Amino acid sequence: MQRIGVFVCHCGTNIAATVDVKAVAQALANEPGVVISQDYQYMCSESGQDLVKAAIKEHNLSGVVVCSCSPRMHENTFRKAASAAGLNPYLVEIANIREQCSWIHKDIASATEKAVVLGKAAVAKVHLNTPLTAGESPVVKRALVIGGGIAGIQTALDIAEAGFEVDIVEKEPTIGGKMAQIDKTFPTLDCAACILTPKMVEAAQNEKITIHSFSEISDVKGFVGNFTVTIKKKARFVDETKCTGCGLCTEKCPMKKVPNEFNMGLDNRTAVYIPFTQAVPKVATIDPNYCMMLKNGKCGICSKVCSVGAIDYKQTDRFVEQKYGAIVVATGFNPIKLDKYDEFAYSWCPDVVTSLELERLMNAAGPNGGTLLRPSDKKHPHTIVFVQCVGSRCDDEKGKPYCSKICCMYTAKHAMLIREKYPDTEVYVFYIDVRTPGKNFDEFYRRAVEQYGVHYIKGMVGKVSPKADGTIDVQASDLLSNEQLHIDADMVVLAAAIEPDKTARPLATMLTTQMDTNDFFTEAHPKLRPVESATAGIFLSGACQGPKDIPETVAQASAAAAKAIGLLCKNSITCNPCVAHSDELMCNGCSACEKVCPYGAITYQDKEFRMPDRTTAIRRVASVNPAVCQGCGACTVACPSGAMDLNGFSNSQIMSEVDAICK
Amino acid sequence: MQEAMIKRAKELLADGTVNRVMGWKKGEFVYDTTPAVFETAEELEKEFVCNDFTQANLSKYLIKESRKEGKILAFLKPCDTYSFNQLLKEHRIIRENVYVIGIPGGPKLDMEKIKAKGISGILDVKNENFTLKIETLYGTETMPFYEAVSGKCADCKSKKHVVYDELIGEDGDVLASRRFDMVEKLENMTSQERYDFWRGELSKCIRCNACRNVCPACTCENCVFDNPKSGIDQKAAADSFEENMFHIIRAFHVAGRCTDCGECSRVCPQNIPLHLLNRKFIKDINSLYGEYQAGADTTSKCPLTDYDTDDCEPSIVHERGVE
Amino acid sequence: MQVNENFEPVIVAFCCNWCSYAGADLSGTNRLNYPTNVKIIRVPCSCRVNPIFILRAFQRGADGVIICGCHPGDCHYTSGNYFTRRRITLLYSMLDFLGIERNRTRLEWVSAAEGAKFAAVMNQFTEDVRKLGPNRRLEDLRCRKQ
Amino acid sequence: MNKNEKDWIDITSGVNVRKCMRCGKCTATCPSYAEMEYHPHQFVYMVEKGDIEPLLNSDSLYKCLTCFACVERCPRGVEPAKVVEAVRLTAVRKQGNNHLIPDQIPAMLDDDMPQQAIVTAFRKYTK
Repeated sequence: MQRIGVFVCHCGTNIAATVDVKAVAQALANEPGVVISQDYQYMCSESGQDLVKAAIKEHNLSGVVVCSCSPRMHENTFRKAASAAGLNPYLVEIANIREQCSWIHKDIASATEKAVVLGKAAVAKVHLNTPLTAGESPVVKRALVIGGGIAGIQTALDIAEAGFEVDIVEKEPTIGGKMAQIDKTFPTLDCAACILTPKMVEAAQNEKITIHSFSEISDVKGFVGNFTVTIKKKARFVDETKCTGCGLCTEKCPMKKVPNEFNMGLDNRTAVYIPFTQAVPKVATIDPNYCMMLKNGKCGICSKVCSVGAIDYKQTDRFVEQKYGAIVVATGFNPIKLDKYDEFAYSWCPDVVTSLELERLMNAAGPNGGTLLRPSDKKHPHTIVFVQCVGSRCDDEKGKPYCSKICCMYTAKHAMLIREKYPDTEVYVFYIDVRTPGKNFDEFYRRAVEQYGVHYIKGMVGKVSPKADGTIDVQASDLLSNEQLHIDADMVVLAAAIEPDKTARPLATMLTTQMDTNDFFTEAHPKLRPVESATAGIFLSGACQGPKDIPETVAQASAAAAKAIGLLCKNSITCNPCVAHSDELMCNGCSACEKVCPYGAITYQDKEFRMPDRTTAIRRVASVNPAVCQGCGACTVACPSGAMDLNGFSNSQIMSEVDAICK
Repeated sequence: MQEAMIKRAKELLADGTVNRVMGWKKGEFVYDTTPAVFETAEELEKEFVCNDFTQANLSKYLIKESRKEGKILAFLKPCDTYSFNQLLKEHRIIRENVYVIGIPGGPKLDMEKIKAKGISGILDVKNENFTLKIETLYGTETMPFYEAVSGKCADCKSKKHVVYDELIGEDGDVLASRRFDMVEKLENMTSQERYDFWRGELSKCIRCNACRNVCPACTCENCVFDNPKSGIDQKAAADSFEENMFHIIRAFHVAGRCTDCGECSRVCPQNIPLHLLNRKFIKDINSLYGEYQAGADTTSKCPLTDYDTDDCEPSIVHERGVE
Repeated sequence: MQVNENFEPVIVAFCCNWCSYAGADLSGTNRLNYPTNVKIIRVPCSCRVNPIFILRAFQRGADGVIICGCHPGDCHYTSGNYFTRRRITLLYSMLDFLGIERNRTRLEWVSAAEGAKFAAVMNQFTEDVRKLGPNRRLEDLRCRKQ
Repeated sequence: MNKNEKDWIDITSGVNVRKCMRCGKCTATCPSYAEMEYHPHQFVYMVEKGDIEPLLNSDSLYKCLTCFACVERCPRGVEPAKVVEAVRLTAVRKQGNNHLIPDQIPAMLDDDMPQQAIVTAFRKYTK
């Protein structure tokens, strides 16, 4: 026989003003199984909790119903109190008679009546509650960082610093990401390579960090604390362990007309290549799309010149499986393609470039050795026009609806650097708004205007038309003087919007994490949990979560690392005990539950059963991994036989609530 | 046809490909056929039958049969192959243990329709050029073939075998049937008319469970209506509510899985058009979530365990049809 | 049908823990009234609502059943409410097919921030059900009150 | 009066002028810019403010070629040409406000003028 205690809270006058709490306590005292029913001023106060604890001990209660505020408020408080008194915390139910009763009703009689019904439903439910124990699952002390840009590197360094093993998976032949392509950084104008490459080297040398370059994630299984990830190490046709990065093969390779991705296709590289001098790992990679040996078996020069015999034309993709406790996503961003913007002539005029291309044009390791020259005729440009918001803040399918955030600042940087290096150059910046929130950011922008004489014009460029004489006619509006302008420019630089990397969406599917419509990863809470995804054990670092500049990215990378370290520090994690479970005797093995499970928590196995006629039969039955299940209950409805049920919200519990309410 | 089937079955038994044969067994009367398993050539010779009355869908029996020792030969009509496929998809049948021979389907005949013509003492029924020649104790009677075609065959959706190891006879095509006409007619009634119609039908239910037991989608180890732990177990409907409840929940549990084989209505001793409930779900699924035929393959996702982010809202029920 | 002026419908509302139950709490916090007829049952996700529960409610004397969940795309469990939407659409369509009044059942998306919407939905739904009168088409006579 | 006229222009144009983020790309792209007293972005802005009277009396209404370059280029999908069209309709629909009357035609005719242009002009400039 159940021995249930009912505790009705006044909540000062919050409840007592509209609900006759004494009447509620009295009415519930008559419910079956209820052995004590009392009311109190503030049930959540320490003395209120003591009242509950004392009653549990004195009456040897088997269940507790607290009629009070929302369970979202104090369910945990009363569960802890019950636990302290030796009662399983999951034998406590809350009847919400404040938010969902006293606060919304005015008539005392009907509000009291409703409170009684809600109380009865809770009593009916608690009759069927079972003691639940939160399970524990171990944590693998190793983290995976997906993406080896500045975000991934920073996260990996921080986690390694805390003493945990970290693997970085980078899809390109080298880590470094976008920051490696950038010339100078705002607002300090220090050289990007000078601050990034030491970090890359540090990552390579840290014995806790393993770098899987030229690799991708091909499969993710498991759950927080215990992910199993398959990493595809793409064939680079060079033995990483042997290659010394001497670069002799790249010098001798006869195939020299391969567009150089690192320089945004502004110059060429060889078929066997090292992306840039400071690449980490400094290992050559053969591009199978251009290598003549791989395409038609003729050449083999690199193999001949390699003194350590690192070239291996027969290399194939390899798959590595590894277990991780935490995963940090740092997949970064790319500038959008601009081929849909005919008005800016980007597709057919070489002197119309994106900002990232300009970074390479101005970089000492870039195609022109750091001298700013027009790509078309290698002449010095004397008039340069910058166009802001190309594809950002666009309401149509061509662009992105959001502000890309970094363009205002890097454009100010470009304008300033050009004016400093080439004072004879006129620089115009067409802007819609100049957005410079950030430490020393607005000062930086003002310096571009005041000190460097950059012409900032409020208005948008409508049309860019290359002319026969090699100059470019830029037709734009100046909204403040309300006139249309024509500028004869030598170069046009477009601040292209940025978008998440294309690999992000398939990755989100593998990780079962959420994404917004723009393919940015969604954080668990925009304010309070900004570096965690809603899926436990998956953390977000850098621009994969939203547009960010370098300081913000590094800050978030460290924050994500801190969260991952917090997880890895634990030996085990407590699971939510309100999870689904399958009654094997009833399960048909039809897989319906498996298909609706968003977490992949359900697996099937063939099990031997003794049948009523004493024979044995092998049946396919479902089992739920309680560490993975989050307790949504989708499977319980997909299951036609009713084999699947949910702890804490079982079929019979919910039906008993229904019955109590409808009675 | 029957001869060819027996011949092939004997061959497969003889060469050890299979050790049992699933087919239909002769009864006392020509129209009295029962699904049966045969183990020897002699049994086949003596009792195996395939005629205009062998309507029963054999797929469901293969759930148990495919778990036994050795391989079983099953003769499946086109409609049965859909059920078979659906059961494969749900891991209910072990494919390796079944040798499927596709045989041509109906139209099969419904004895009740012949008897309804006042013909009794029936000894034999022969189809001659779509006229039925019926030998009775009282002499020979005739009636048009199509007037005796069973309900499930009249609305045939497909003559295509979706799964088989070999075929006897030609394979057919998916047909453009008018099977949703009756559902549509009901949809166009008023709410009160629909209520009256279904009350009239479902109140006839005697909860014999024939529909459930024959249904190839109802294959639960233990039905929720038999399980005291489910909270809704009931042996017989005690109230009109329970009549409704049983059929709503049964239709819901097979929604997206029902291949529309028509067995439920065929076996109903009270002649309740239960297939209309299933067809309503099929019609809704087709119109709201895209054409879907359960059992047409073994890989597609069942509409109820799938979703699209742009799915319609339930308010669509309010927006269409008649209140 | 005889319309009873004093008819007070019994309404069962299944609310998902993360959005709609919190939305209901918010309408309380904001003191937004809705009728006492509505009694809320907390479920982890709207996809936990089994059609059996809905029928059970009608059997035991409910006059209206409403399910509330997170807006599509916002499900705490990423996809639960998408399944709900399909299941419940088909179920409601079936109930309609059987001649059960359409306005006795409803599905609404209410976020944790939509306290006002929650109250408005409940006011509207209660009115709609009140107009329909007592549930007679899907009731169990053994459970009838009076 | 402005309120009504603004509502009327909102309805007839079908444009939500509040979507404008004031980038001026419409004006930057407008081939009739030099002819116009009020430019496309001003049409949008002034309609939003309800400052419609000057627009109704401006010759700019008849300088817009309806080439839709502004519609094509607008990043926010505001469709300034439709706003101009709606203001023009508001103007010509007032009594005695037809911008083109048949008596003017003979003087305009020459060998290069396509007939279609006259028809279109009538459709655009008269009620």
